[in-house]
Amino acid sequence: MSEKKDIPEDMFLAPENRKHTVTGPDGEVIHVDPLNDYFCQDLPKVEAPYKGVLEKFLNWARAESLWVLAYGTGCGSIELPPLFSPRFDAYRFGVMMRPTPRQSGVLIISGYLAVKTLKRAIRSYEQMQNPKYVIALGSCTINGGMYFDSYNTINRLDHYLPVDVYIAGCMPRPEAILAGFNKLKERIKSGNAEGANHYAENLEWYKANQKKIIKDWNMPTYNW
Amino acid sequence: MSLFERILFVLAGLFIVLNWGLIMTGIIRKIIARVGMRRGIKVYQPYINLVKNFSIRSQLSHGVMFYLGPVFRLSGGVGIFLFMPMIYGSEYWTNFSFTGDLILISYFMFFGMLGMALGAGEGGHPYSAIGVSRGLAQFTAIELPLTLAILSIAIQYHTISLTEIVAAQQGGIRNWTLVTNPLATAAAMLSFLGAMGHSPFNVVMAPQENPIGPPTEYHGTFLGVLQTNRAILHVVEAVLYMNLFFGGATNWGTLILKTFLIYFWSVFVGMVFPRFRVDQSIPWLLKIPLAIGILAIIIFMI
Amino acid sequence: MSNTIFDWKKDRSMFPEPDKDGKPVVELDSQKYIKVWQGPNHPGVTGNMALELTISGDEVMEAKTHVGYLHRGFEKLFERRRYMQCFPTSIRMCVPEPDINEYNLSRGTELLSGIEVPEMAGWLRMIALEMARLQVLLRTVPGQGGTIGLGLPAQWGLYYRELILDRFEELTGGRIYHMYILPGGVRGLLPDGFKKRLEDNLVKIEAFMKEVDRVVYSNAVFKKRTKGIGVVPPEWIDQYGATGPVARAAGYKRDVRKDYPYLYYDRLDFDYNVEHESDVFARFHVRRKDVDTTIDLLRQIMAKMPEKGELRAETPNVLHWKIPRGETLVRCESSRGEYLFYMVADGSIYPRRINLRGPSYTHGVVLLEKLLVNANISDVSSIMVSLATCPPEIER
Amino acid sequence: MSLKDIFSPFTAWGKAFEKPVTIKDPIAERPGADRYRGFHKNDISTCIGCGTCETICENEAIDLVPVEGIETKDGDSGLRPRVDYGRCCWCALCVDVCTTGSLSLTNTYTWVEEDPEAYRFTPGVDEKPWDKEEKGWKKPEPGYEFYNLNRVTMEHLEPEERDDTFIEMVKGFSKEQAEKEADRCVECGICTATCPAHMGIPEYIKAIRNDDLEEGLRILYDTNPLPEICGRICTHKCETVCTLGHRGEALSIRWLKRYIADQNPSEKYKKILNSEFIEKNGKKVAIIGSGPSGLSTAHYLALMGYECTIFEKLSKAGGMMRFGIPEYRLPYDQIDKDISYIESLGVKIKYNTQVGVDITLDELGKKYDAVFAGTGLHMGRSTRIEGTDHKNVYQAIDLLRKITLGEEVPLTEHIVVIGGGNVAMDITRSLARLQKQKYGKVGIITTSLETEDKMPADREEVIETREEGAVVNPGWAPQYIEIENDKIKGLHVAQCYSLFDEEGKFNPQCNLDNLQFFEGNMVVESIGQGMDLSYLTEDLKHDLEIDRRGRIKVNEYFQSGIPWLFIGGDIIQGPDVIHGIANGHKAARGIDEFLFEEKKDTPKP
Amino acid sequence: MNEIIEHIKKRFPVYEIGEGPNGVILMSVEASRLVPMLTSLKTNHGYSILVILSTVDWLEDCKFQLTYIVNNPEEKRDLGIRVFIQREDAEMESIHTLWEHAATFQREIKEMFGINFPGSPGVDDQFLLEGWDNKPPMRRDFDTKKYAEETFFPRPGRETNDPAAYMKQKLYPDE
Repeated sequence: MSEKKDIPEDMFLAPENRKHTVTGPDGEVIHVDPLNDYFCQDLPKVEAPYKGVLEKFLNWARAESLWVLAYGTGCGSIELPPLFSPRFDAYRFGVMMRPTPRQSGVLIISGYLAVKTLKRAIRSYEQMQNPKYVIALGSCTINGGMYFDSYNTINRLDHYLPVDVYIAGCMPRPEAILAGFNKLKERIKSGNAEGANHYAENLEWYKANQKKIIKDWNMPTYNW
Repeated sequence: MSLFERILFVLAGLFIVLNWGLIMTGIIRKIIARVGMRRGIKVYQPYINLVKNFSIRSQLSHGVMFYLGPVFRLSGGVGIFLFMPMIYGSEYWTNFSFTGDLILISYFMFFGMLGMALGAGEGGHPYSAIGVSRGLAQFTAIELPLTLAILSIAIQYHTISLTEIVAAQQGGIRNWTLVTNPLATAAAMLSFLGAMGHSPFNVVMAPQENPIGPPTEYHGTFLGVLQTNRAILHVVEAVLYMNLFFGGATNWGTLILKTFLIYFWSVFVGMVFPRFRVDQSIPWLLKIPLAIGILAIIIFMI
Repeated sequence: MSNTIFDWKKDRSMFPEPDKDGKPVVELDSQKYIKVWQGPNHPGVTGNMALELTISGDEVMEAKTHVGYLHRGFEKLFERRRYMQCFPTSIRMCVPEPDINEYNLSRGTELLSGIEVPEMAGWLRMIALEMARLQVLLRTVPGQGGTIGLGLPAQWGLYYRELILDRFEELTGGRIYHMYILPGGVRGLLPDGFKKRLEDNLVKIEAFMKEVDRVVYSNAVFKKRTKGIGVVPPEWIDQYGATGPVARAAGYKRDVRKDYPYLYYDRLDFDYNVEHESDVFARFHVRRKDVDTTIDLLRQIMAKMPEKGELRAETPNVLHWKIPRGETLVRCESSRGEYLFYMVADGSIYPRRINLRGPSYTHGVVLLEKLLVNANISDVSSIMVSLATCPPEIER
Repeated sequence: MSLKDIFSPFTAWGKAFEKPVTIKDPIAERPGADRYRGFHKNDISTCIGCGTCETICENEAIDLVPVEGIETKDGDSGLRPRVDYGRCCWCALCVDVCTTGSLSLTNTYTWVEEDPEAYRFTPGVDEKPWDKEEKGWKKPEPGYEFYNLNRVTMEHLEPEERDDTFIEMVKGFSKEQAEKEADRCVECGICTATCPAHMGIPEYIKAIRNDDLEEGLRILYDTNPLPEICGRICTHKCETVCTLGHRGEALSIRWLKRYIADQNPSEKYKKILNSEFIEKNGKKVAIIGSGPSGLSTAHYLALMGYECTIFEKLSKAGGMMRFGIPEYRLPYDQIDKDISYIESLGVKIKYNTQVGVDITLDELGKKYDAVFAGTGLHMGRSTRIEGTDHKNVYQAIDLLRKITLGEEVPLTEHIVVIGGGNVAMDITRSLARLQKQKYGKVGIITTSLETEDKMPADREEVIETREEGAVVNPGWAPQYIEIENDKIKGLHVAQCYSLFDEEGKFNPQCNLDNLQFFEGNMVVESIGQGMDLSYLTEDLKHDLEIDRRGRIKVNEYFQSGIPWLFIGGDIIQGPDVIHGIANGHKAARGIDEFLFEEKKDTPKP
Repeated sequence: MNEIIEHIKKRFPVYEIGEGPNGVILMSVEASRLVPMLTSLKTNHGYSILVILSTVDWLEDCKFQLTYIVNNPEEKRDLGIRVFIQREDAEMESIHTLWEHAATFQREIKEMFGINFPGSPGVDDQFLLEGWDNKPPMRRDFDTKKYAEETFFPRPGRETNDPAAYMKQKLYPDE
C-alpha cells in the first residue's frame, strides 16, 4: 500500500524519543535509546483473583465504586457530563470521574475512535490498574457506526481492547449509560469482568491488531 | 494507666477518628450534592472507595520514595493525632500530648506534606511536580499566619501545651479564644481555608489545571493509604483548630460537632468561589491573614 | 493597585532568549523548561484535543494545539453520501450544537437546487436553532466558572440545559442529535402545549441566570481570575479570523444574524452584544448577554410564528436528488461565532465537496496558540473555554 | 472589587434548602418522548421488503434478509430489513422513506449487552421488549414525503373533445412531466418480478431521469420488442405492485415506457439498438399469427439470426392489438412503428394467409425448422342466455375487428353491452363514439356480473367510459333478452350477489327478487374469447397433450408435445399483451435451444 | 459592487465571473495573480477577512480548484476567487502573510490533498492524521471505503439481498 518502501524505522518517532547520543559534562558520550531506557518494558501478568467470599466482597466493593476515567474519546462524551448533572446524579451509584488513568477502573470509550485517539485510549487503558473495565458506547464501537467507511476510525473495539459492556445508541442517553453501569456492576459481582487478565493473556493478538493500525508505534509494547 | 492501655486507647481513638473522618467526608459530599441540586453519594461510599482501592490487584512503583510518599503522608496525619489531646479532661483520650505538643504538631503538619512532595516528585509526572511546587509554596504561606496565630495564643495563654490552652478556654463561649483573641482566630481560620485544600486555595489538586496534582500517579493501595490519611488529617486538623480557638471538646459528641462545623467552614467558602491562581493565592494569604496575624501578635506585645 | 512586592512580572528579556530574527527560542535541553501536555485526556481541555505547552515555572512559553483525535473524515464521507444522507452525518461535526450543521447543510442544498422552504418550516428552524444556542450557552456560561474551580453553577447549568433538551426531545425526537432540520424543511410541527412548556422553562432559566449573575458574575475571585486574562487585541480579530463572541468582546459588531440575515431573523428585534475589554471576562459577559438575547428571541419567535403551515417543501425524490453544478457559501451564527459551509455540487447525486469552517478552526488553533504564550498555566483552560474551542469542528 | 462581590456568591447556599431535582430511578422513570427515535419496530405483514430503507441508510446498517414464514410473491420480495445496531445512527430516515409505512421507531432506548454480536436483529421477527410500544417516531404528518406520492397527471383529451373521435385520447408525457414522474421511482425493483416479461423497469426509469432515452430504449428492447404498444395498452401488472401504491398512487410505469418509445424516432432504432448487422444462421422458423407473442418471437429469433416468416390471416399485422383494441387507445401508426422495426430485422409477414386453409401446419413443419403458433383468442364467447341467437346480438370482438377494418358496423340508438372487462369497455366506448357520430348522442348501457369494485376492467377505463356518456351498471346477471316482433327490446337482468361458490368455482348466484330491465335494440356480448384451433389437424392434436379444459400443455419454453411446434400467447396464458410478449421471448429462447441442439447433432456441411 | 468587479477586471485577468446562489460573487484567476489580487482586495477594498480557503478536487479534469473567499465586513459582502492548479505536484503560493490563520487552512490542505504551500508555517507538520502513509485522503482517487474495509476489520456476518435479484432467484431463476 505504501508508496515509499524505505521508511526509516523511527520515522514517526518524536525527536526526543529517537536513539541519540548525549555528551556529558565530563565529555563522556552516552547512547540513549529512550524507548528502552526510559520506559518499563515489562509485560502485564495475569493477576489471579482471590477465592471465595473475600473475592466476592472485593468484587462488591469494586462494583459499587466505579471510578471512570474522564476521557471523552468521541461524541458520546457529550452525554457524560449530564450523567453527573443534578438530574441523573451518577455519584449516588458509586460512579465518579477521575482525571488520571492510574486511579480509574473504568474506561468509557464514548463512541468512535479515531486512530490517533485509539493510541491514547490504549495507553490510558494500559496505565489503569488491574482490575479494569471498558464500557463501549454507541454503534461506532460495535461495528463502525456512522463512520464505518471512514479512513480514520476503527470499526470494532473488541479487536483492540477487551470490552465488558456495550450500550446501544447514537449516542446512548444518560439513562442508558446508567443501565450500562448496572450491567457492568452485575458483571463484576458475578466475577466475569476479568478484562484485564484477558488482555494480559491475549496480549499478542491485541498488540498485533493495534500495531496494524497505529503505524507510528512510538511507545513500548505495553505502557505501564 | 499503663503504656499498654494508653496505646490501646490511642489506637481506639485513631479508629474513631478514621471512621468519623470517612463519615464526615460522606456527609460533606452529601451536603455539596444538595447545593448542587443533587441527592449525592451514599454516606458510606467513602468506605467502599477505600476497600476498593485496597482491592486493586496490580501495583506499580516508581521507586522507593514513591512507596514512602504515602507512608510519610500517613505518618504526618497519625503524628498529629498522636500528640493531639482529643477530649479535654479525659485521661484516656489525651493521646501522647505533652507540654510542647503544639510545636510538634506544627512540625508534623509540614512533615506529611514534605514526604508527599518527595514521593510525588519520584512519580515523574510533570503535573505532580507542578502540584508539589505549588503546594509547598502555598503551604508556607498558610503556615505563616497560622504560626503567628499560634504564637499569639501562646503569648495570650503563656503556654505551648494544647491541653493547657484548652483548659484556659473552659467555662463557656466567653472564654473561647474566638472571643478572647478574635484576630488570631481570624488569621488562623483564613489560613485554615488554605490548609483544607478547598477553593479558592485548591491550587495543588486543581483538576482543570494539573489533574490532580501530586497524587496523579498514586493508585491502589497507595491511594488507599492517602485516603486513610486524608480522613484522619481532616479530623485532627479540625481538632487542632477546635482546641486552639473553640474551646476544645469534653466529650466525643462535642468533638464531632465542632470538627464538623470547623471543616464545614472551608467547604462553605470553597463551594462558592473559584480558585485563585497560585500567584494570587500566596499574595492573598501573605496579605490578609498574615496582616491579621501580625496584628494579633502586636496587640499582645503591647 | 500595583503592588511591587507581589508583582511577579519578570523581566521578559531574560528568557526565552531570542534568536537572530527576534523569535524566542525555547530549548528543552537547557533544563529551564518542561513540556506539559494538556490533553487529550485532561479535564481542562474542551473535548478531545491536546495542548502541548512548554512551561517555565507556571508560565507558558510556547503552546501548540494538537488536533485530529476526533478526525473522522466527514468531508470525505460526504463524497459517498447522497444529499439526504449527508444530513445525519453532517450534524456530528459539532457535537454540542449540532443544529447549525443541519441548518447549513439543508440551506446549502436548497440554495443549490433552488428550493424555497415553507414559511412555517423556516420559523421552526429558528426555534430549533435558538434552542440549540440556549442549550450550549447554558453549558458554556456557567461552565466558564467551572474552568477555574467554580463547578457549582456549571452543574446547575447542566440541569437547566436538560430542560431545553427535554423540549428538543419532544420536538425532534432526539436529545443531542436532533436531526430535525433537513433539506427541504423540518421534520415535525410543534407538539401540543410546546410553547407553554418552553415558556415555563425560559422563566426558570431566567431565574437561574440571575443566580449565575450572583454567584459567577459578581464573584470577587472570578473577576480576579478572568479580568485582564487572555486579551485579544482588536487588531487581531480579522488577522486571525476570529468571529462571534470573541469579536464582539473586542468591540466589533459582528453577528451573522444581523449582518447577513437568514431565515426570518430580520423580522426579529435584537441587538449586538458588544464589550470592549476583550478579555476572558468580557467574552463571558458577551455570552451572558447572549443568553438574554436568545431567550428574548425565542419569545419573539413563538409570538410571531404562524400557527399552521407546511412542514416541508416538495423536493425531488431524495433517493436520487441530483443537484446541478454550482457552488455556494452558507453561514449562520453559532453560539461560538460564524459557522460556514462551502458547498460545491457537480450535477450528480453526491455532493462534490462540502467544506466546513467553524469558528474554532481559527480560535482553537492559531489564536489559542498565540494567546497562550506568556499566560499562566492555570489560565490555559479558562482561555480555551472562553474561545469556545470545539475540537470536532476543527477536525471534522 | 466590592464587598458585594465577596458576599453575593454565598447566596448559592440557598440551593441547599431546595429539593434536589434528581430523578430517583432514571432508567425506569424516563420514557422517551412521544416522538423519540428509539429502537426499530417493523410491521412485517405490511412490509414488502422493498429495500428503500436499505438504500437511504447512510450507514449501511440495514440488510435485507429472507425471513422464515414469509414467501416471495408478487409485490413482496419476501425479504425483511435487518438492522445492525453497530451501524445505526437513529436518524429515522428509514422510517421516513418507508414506502408502506411499516417501519417505525419506538421510544425505548435502553439496550445493554455484553456480546456485541447481539446488536443485529430483524425488527418484527426477532422478539424484542419494545415490540408492543406504541409511542415513538412515526413518519411525520402528511405533506412530509421524501418522494411524491401523487402521479404527474397525464394530459388527455377531455370527454367532450374525445367522445366522437377515434384520435388517441392520452397525450403522453412531456420531458418535464416524464422526468418528474420518473423521479418518483424508488428503484426497489419489485415490479420486475411481477412483469411477465420481467422488464428492467427501474433501469429504464433511471434512464429517463438521466435523460438518456437511447439507453432507455435499449433496456426496453431487451425484454420487450413492442414498447410503443405496451406503453399504451399494457395491463401494467407492475403498477399494481408498485411500492408507491401502498400509500399513494403507483408510478405510471406504462406511460414512462411510452415516453421512451415516443421520443426515439423509428429511423434511429436500428442504430440505437445496434441491430444493423445481424449474422444469419440459416435456420428458418415459421410463426403463425402476428400478435404480440408472434411478433416477439420473431423479433428475438431474428436477432439471433433466424429467418422468420409470419403467417397472418388478416390483411394487417398486429393481431388482437390492432383488431381488438380501438384506435383511440392504440393508434395504428404506433403499431406500424413497432412492427416495421421488427420487419426491418428481416422478418417477413405473409398477409391473408390462414394456416389450415391456405397452408397446412404440416407443410409448415416440413418447410421450416420450427413453428411457433400464437394464434390468440379470436372467437367471442356467448352468454348463451335466451335470445342470444338473434341477429342483433353481436360479439364484441367481431365488432371491434369490423371497426378496425373500416367495415360497416351495425348500430342502433340504444345498445346493451354485457361484460365487465376491458374489452367490454373498449366496445362500449367505440360504439359510443360511433353513436355520437351518427346520432349525436350516446345511448349505451354496460352491465356485468361483477360488482363495481370487482370489475376486471381498469378503474380509469370505467371512469372514462362514464365520462363519455355511456352508462356502466355493474352487478347484474343477464337473464334473457326480450324480443318482440323479432326486434330486441332489451335485456332482463337480476342482481348478482356472488360469483364463486365455496370451492372457488365460477357459479354466479342471483337474487331473482331484484330484477331490472335494460332497454336496447342491440346487445353486444363481451364476456371473454375462445381459441380457434381449427388449423390443428387431428393427428397433430393426437400428439399434443390437451387437458380437460381444452388447454394445450406446453413446457416452460412453450414447446408442445410436437418438438418443432411451439405454442404461446393468449392461447396459453389468457388474453394479455405483456404475457404474449413474454411468451414470445421465452419461446424464442426455447426454439433457439431446440434448434441449437439439432445443430449440434448434425454438423454443418 | 460592480465598481469593484470593474476595478478588478481592469487590473487582473479574471474570468468566469458569476454570482453564486447566496449572493457570493465568484470569479477565477490565474494562480500567479492570486496573491497580488488578494493583497489589493485586502488593503484597498476592505476585504479584510479570509472566510475560507477550500479545495475541490476535479479528478476528471486533473485539476485542483482552490477557492479563497474573502469578506468585507463593512459592506457585508463576500468575494470568492477560484484558482485552478494542476493536480500533479500541486503547489500554490502561501497567503499566511496576509492572514495568519491561512496557515491552518494550508496545513490541512497539504495533508488532505497534498498541495504544497512553500513557506507556510508548520505546513509539513501532521495536522489531523498521525502516521498516515497512504495517498492524501481527500483526493478523490483515494477510496475510503475500500481502505476502511481492508484496515479496520468490519464485523463479519453481514449479508444483504437486492429485492429484485432475490425475487428473480426465487420466482424465475432461469430467465
